Amino acid sequence: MIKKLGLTTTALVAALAPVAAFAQDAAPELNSGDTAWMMTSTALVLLMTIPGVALFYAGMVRKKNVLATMMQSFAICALVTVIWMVAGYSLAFGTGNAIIGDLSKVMLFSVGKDSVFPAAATIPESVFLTFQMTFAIITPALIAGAFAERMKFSAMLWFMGLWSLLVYSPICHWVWGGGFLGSDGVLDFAGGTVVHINAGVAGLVCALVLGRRVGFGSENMAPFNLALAVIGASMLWVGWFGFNAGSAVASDGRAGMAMLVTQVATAGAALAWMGAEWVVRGKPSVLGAISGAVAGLVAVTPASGFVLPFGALVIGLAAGVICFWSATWLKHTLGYDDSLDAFGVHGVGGLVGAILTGVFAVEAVGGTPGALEGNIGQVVTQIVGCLATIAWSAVATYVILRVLDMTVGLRVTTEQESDGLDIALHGERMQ
Amino acid sequence: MIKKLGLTTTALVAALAPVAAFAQDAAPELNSGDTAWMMTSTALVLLMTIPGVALFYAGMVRKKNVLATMMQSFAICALVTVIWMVAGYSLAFGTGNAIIGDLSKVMLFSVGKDSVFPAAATIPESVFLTFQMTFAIITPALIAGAFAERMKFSAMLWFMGLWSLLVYSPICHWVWGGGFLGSDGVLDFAGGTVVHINAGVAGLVCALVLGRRVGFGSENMAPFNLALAVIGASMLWVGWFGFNAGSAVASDGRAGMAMLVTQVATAGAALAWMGAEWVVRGKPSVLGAISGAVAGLVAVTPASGFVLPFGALVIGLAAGVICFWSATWLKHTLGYDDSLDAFGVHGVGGLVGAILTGVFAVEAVGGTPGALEGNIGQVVTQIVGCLATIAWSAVATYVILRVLDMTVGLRVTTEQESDGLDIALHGERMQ
Amino acid sequence: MIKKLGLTTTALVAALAPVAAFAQDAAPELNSGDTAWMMTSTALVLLMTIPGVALFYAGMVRKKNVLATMMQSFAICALVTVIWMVAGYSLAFGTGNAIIGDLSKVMLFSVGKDSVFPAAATIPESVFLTFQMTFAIITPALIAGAFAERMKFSAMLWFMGLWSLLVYSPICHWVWGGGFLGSDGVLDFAGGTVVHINAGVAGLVCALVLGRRVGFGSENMAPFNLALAVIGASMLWVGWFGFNAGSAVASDGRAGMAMLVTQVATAGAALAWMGAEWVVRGKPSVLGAISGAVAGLVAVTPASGFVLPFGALVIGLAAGVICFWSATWLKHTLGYDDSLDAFGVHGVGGLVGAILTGVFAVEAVGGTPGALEGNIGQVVTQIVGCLATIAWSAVATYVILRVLDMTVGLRVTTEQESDGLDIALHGERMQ
Amino acid sequence: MKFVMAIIKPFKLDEVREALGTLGIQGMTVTEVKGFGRQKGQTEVYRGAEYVVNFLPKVKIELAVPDALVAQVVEAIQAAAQTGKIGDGKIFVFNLNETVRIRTGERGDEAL
Amino acid sequence: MKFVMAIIKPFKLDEVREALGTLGIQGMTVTEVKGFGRQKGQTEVYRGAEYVVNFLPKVKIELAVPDALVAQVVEAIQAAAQTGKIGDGKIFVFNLNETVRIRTGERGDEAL
Amino acid sequence: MKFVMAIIKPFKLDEVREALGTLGIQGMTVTEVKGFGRQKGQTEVYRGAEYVVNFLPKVKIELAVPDALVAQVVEAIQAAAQTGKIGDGKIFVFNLNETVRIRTGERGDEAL
Ligand SMILES: Nc1ncnc2c1ncn2[C@@H]1O[C@H](COP(=O)(O)OP(=O)(O)O)[C@@H](O)[C@H]1O
Ligand SMILES: Nc1ncnc2c1ncn2[C@@H]1O[C@H](COP(=O)(O)OP(=O)(O)O)[C@@H](O)[C@H]1O
Ligand SMILES: Nc1ncnc2c1ncn2[C@@H]1O[C@H](COP(=O)(O)OP(=O)(O)O)[C@@H](O)[C@H]1O
Repeated sequence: MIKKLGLTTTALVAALAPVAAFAQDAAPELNSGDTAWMMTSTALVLLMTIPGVALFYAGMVRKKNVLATMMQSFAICALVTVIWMVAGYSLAFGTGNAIIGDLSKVMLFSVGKDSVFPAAATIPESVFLTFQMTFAIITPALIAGAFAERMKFSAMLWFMGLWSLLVYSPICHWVWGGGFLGSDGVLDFAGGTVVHINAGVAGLVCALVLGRRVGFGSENMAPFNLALAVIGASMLWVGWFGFNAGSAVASDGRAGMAMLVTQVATAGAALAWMGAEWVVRGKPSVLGAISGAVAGLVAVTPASGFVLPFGALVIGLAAGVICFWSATWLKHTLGYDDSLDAFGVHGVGGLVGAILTGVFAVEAVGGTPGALEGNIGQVVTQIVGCLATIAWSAVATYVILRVLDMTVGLRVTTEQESDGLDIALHGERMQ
Repeated sequence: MIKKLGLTTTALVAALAPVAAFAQDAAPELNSGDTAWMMTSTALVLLMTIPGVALFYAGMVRKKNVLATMMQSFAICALVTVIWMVAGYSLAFGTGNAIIGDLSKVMLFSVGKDSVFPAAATIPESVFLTFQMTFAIITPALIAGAFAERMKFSAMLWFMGLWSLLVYSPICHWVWGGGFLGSDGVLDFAGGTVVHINAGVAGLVCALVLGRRVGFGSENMAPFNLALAVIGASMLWVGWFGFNAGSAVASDGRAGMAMLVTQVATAGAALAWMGAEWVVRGKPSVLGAISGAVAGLVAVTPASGFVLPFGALVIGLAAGVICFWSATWLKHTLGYDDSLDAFGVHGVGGLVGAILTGVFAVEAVGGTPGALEGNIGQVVTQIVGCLATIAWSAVATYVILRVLDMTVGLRVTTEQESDGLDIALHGERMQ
Repeated sequence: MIKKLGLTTTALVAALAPVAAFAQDAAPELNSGDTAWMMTSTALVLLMTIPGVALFYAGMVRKKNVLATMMQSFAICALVTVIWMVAGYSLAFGTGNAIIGDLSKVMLFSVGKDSVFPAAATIPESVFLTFQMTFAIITPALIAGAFAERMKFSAMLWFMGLWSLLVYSPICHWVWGGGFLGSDGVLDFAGGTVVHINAGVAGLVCALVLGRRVGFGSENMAPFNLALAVIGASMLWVGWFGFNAGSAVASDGRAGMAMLVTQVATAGAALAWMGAEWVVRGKPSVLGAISGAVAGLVAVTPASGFVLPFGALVIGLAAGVICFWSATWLKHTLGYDDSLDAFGVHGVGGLVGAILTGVFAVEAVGGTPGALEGNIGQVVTQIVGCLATIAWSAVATYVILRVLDMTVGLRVTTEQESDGLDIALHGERMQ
Repeated sequence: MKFVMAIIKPFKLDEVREALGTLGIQGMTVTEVKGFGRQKGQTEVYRGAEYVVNFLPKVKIELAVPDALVAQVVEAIQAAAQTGKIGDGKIFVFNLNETVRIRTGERGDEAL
Repeated sequence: MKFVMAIIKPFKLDEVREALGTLGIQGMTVTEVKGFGRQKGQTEVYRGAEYVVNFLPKVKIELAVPDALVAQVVEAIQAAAQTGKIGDGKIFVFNLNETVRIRTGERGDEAL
Repeated sequence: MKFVMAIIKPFKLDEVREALGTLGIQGMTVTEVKGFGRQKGQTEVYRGAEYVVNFLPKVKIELAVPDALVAQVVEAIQAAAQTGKIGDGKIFVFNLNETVRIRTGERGDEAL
């Protein structure tokens, strides 16, 4: 995939090289196995948002907000699909320049049954762009955890639509679409920067701009139905095979290794969070185990096409402990109300993973050595990638929110918040 | 797949042509990529019924009927599997004549490890027939939404068994099995007529013959747990990739395009229903969003291998608005109690999709142009397909129901209905 | 897969033969279609445990234990992943001797992106070992049903870790890893002995050693939320396509036939249990239908690559009736408290399937004829396989439990048991 | 003032509320309860384990009424809640010392 | 007639019902309630957010009894519901002015 | 002894408990109930089917108090539960004949 472009500092050349090589032999041919795996991966990544994220988040809110929380994921799924079709894909993967794509693929008018995207030449472009669409969907859906239980639905739709075009598409272009981060050699196999740091930072800004929920710190805000969250986390885990192994854009050894390291890191992180909690709190919790698993999935995302199982295990263990610390100690100390820890898990886990990818990358797996193989500069490159993502995500998110606050208004009324968003915004209730 | 046969008016010839062409080179060979995708698609379509439809429907009934509603989908899944094995597959896909297949494949005695179905020559027949089996399963499961909360379980089993043999298998044969509708050039890629119009019309007949639920219009019949319905709708969405892209019976560009247009139409319809509701009722509901998504999935089903994204978007938007109207205004005006809108969503959505397929079909995608490409006659052909399906489905369903009413009896007693079907029919309760 | 080794009495020779044949032509090549299907199968089998088994079991316990029950599956998934990486895979599939593998693959240090496991030469070793890992995960997760609602979490982790290394890996090696049962010609396509009899017997020993739940037989222990169990059973059914058809380790006709017979046997067993219950109790229950489906899935597991649909139907019907009897009559008569029928369904269903595989095996499908094709000795071979599995599983499980009872202690206190494990062990509640 | 408590069958709640409405009564408090009595519950069976659920879902209505209305209220409830089948429930009447409307602080009959 | 209300630990319900059965009492109404008292609740922690749940699940039993039986009923409940540990609950006794059996219209002791 | 029953808005429960705590009262029993009254419920719409839910979630507090404390208790509840908006609820006061602490058998004021 485009990620392969990210491996050299002369990305565009590199990107065209294999295609050219192919072209010498013959026209690049579709591979039915690659196509089968990519269609499967697309279904798996869609499953991550609906019902994955929808359940994971809905299981952590109070009863009166369960439906509204699921609604956010579902509506984002529909909205971003159309936005991606209209312009998002073109802005992210149209040739363009180092910063942004172009409008050559607007409305997908240029995509036919036999179209092929050059850097993913063994599968139809329709599959490539739908696979990428599912990434564009899940990223904003993750943000929604930060402002759960208090944002207006109309404002949320506006925010997500603008954010998708102004934040997701550009950053996606930077890393995977031929932009400057990919050219600079930033390693991000499946979205540590593009998806998780991006969503986590945007979430933190949302939590700060919207402010805390009424009653935060005093009222009992215990999750209503953690069983839903466990189902959601399980769907995330399973679906993440499509997310990471699918990012190989092929059904091959690299995809297989990406799947294996995903499994290992996730397990390691689940055990680590559980263990940390057991030591600190005296009891290992279910919420802790699933949070740890998600932290591990997040952290291994950038690393998945670059590391071996042992590196993945270390990444997982680190992510489990560090995200436990950020979601419990850090948040409560700083006092922001990132309701469902979009930043604490995705932002922090993404950072851990992005940086450790620079440490544990193995040349034999992804073509680029990491610090342990002597390429210490890769860690610096990774940090640059993180900083660029953080900067743009934070600034643009802040501006969008402020503009919306002055126009449609971001927050529900106190009365709506106390009645619950289910009845207040959608006229429905869990009986 | 057999749908490819539907493209010409000389279907049988066309059907054999590619096989013959192949045969000239060599025996047609299994393709491991196609086979992988078709096994995946089979799993995805099974997921649509259990737990997809089971949850979608169970989430909309009252607490006392949740388990009984799930039981209907589950039992239908088991029952139709056996019926399809015994005779259903043979009646649908045995050579036979223009109306019905034959008994050559009864009990699947003729199917071995290396059997191949001629029109699906790159995959094992075992996979082809299991894939088709999942369609045969979901169609009756959809009907059950129309008579939820009031039908006897024994009567339901009888009805579904007979319906599968007398209605599903013949109509499946007409369109995909070498029958007259396929020969006439009716376009139905994945089951607009065979599955959705068929199920929707049968549902309407059931709703009319069984009559309304006790308390319909006066008692509060609010859904007990819409979260279940959201999970179900999500499973339907994800699983539908197997339904539509799987109907290409290959892992290729047409499958990829079918997946893409499925996603686009579904998103469009979810937004359209949500928007219509927002305008008319003042609040966009979760039930509306998921109902819209399902309406879009239904409508794009016949179109999926024939249209491009833009056409799909229009089909989705139309289906969202029209099904909103049929499930809210139409039903309440006419006063029938189609409990969970099997007709309002599947019947009406199927009609919208079948007809618009004739409008938006693109020759470069599926080999047949639609009205927009000048082939206005295709719309007429599509309407003929719809009418034939409606006619047989309505008449045969009515006869089966009447016979069962006189023999086993269709409806539970008023007391059982008021106690709830969970305890009354199955001796179990959600605690 | 390795199961293919089980087909002849000269297994090792046979195992190497195809590889050798390949080697004559060229190095064995990865097949992208096979790889795609095996990655998909891996995701499907993972789905069987999380959320499959987690939900199936959680749906059958009382409200106060729902989360703790899900936690068992989830924590086992994480724990066994790491154990499999550290040593489990090596002990099971390292060359070793007839009893146990070796330590050549410890920590997976020897597995690279391009590694291939000789007997699964068309897919990357990373995929093969992750697929096998999901089997190593689900087996202990199944045991947990036997001691639900009363085991300490710490003891459970110790037990599962030790059991995985001391029981699962060896038995897996015996049958699939080049060990003596495979060499002896025991047919076990996807784990009738390795997974189900093994887990069932271990479960029975757990139930006996831990003793009954407080209030067993007097208190109302009705399942809190059977809807969860239906979702779980559905996930199991769908995921089992990966379990059985994935065990072909190829995307071919044998995989397709394995999928078809899985579907047929499952449906047959669901109908059979439901029917038996209808006759004996007067009402067909939802719990009965899903239990029957699982019994059918279990029973067809060893048979799936060896039989045709008709044999599968008979196996399913037999499993449905016999497991109904074991889970209702047998358990209550003998008085042990196998809370969720790990033995009654997996142990008994596994035995039924293992033995009937010897009856219904068809040479044209899996290379080995069964008793119906005149090879009556196969039934004896199958029984030997069952007895060996039962013996080691029972003895080793008993020893592990006794040691743990004397060290960490197996059971929660009576007060914790009455408060419920959710709050007592994990500090959380379903609100 | 009197305090009337009635245990009725759940599906009779709407009828009872309407009957009380015609007497001009608009306030009441409702609780979901389980009733044990002569009426027998249903049997649930889960994999052979039988549980006779001998409680039945009932609804408890509580309302404070002025003395003058008590007789009518009791009669209205009895008429509306009656099916004639076992398990119809009971009506209990208590003395009420004092009532306060929280919003206004009104007391006694004005508070109802 | 008297009206006895008892707040007990949920797992004692069956024993109490049996004890009352031996006195010939077969009707009662049960409600799930939350009790606040000396007994302390458990702490739940969700990602570092601690909630001390200071209410505990209890069960409320309500039954109307003839005056002659009150003392025995109270004693029976107390004996059956007692564990001796904190949180066992309370029994309250009220005067009951009137009872009506909805099904038959019977009043007073006959209605019980 | 008196028995005080109050129907309040659910989110006021914590404040009421604290107010009672300052009077030295630590025991009470709480039930989730549905209130019908002047306050209007919200409308739910499911695919065009409208249900006006005319009951509202309320919380019922019940506590037995010594005669001497009744006035203060009622006042404390009223003050803490008041929002001034419709639907704040009611307080009812009953005579209580007897109280028994199950754990110890204590009776009367000592049992509270
Ligand atoms: N002595 C009692 N005290 C309180 N509630 C009672 C009493 N007897 C019956 N009930 C309530 O009334 C309901 C109906 O009583 P039951 O004996 O079943 O029928 P019926 O009132 O028609 O004789 C019971 O379910 C229970 O809730
Ligand atoms: N004054 C009271 N009024 C009403 N209910 C009370 C009162 N005091 C206690 N309770 C109820 O009794 C239960 C047990 O009381 P608690 O003080 O915990 O233990 P004990 O009764 O053993 O002293 C409480 O949970 C509460 O439901
Ligand atoms: N007569 C009554 N008897 C018992 N409960 C009542 C009565 N009137 C009102 N309530 C309870 O008090 C709650 C609030 O009453 P409502 O009339 O809505 O507002 P307010 O008390 O502010 O006038 C109701 O929801 C109901 O639970």
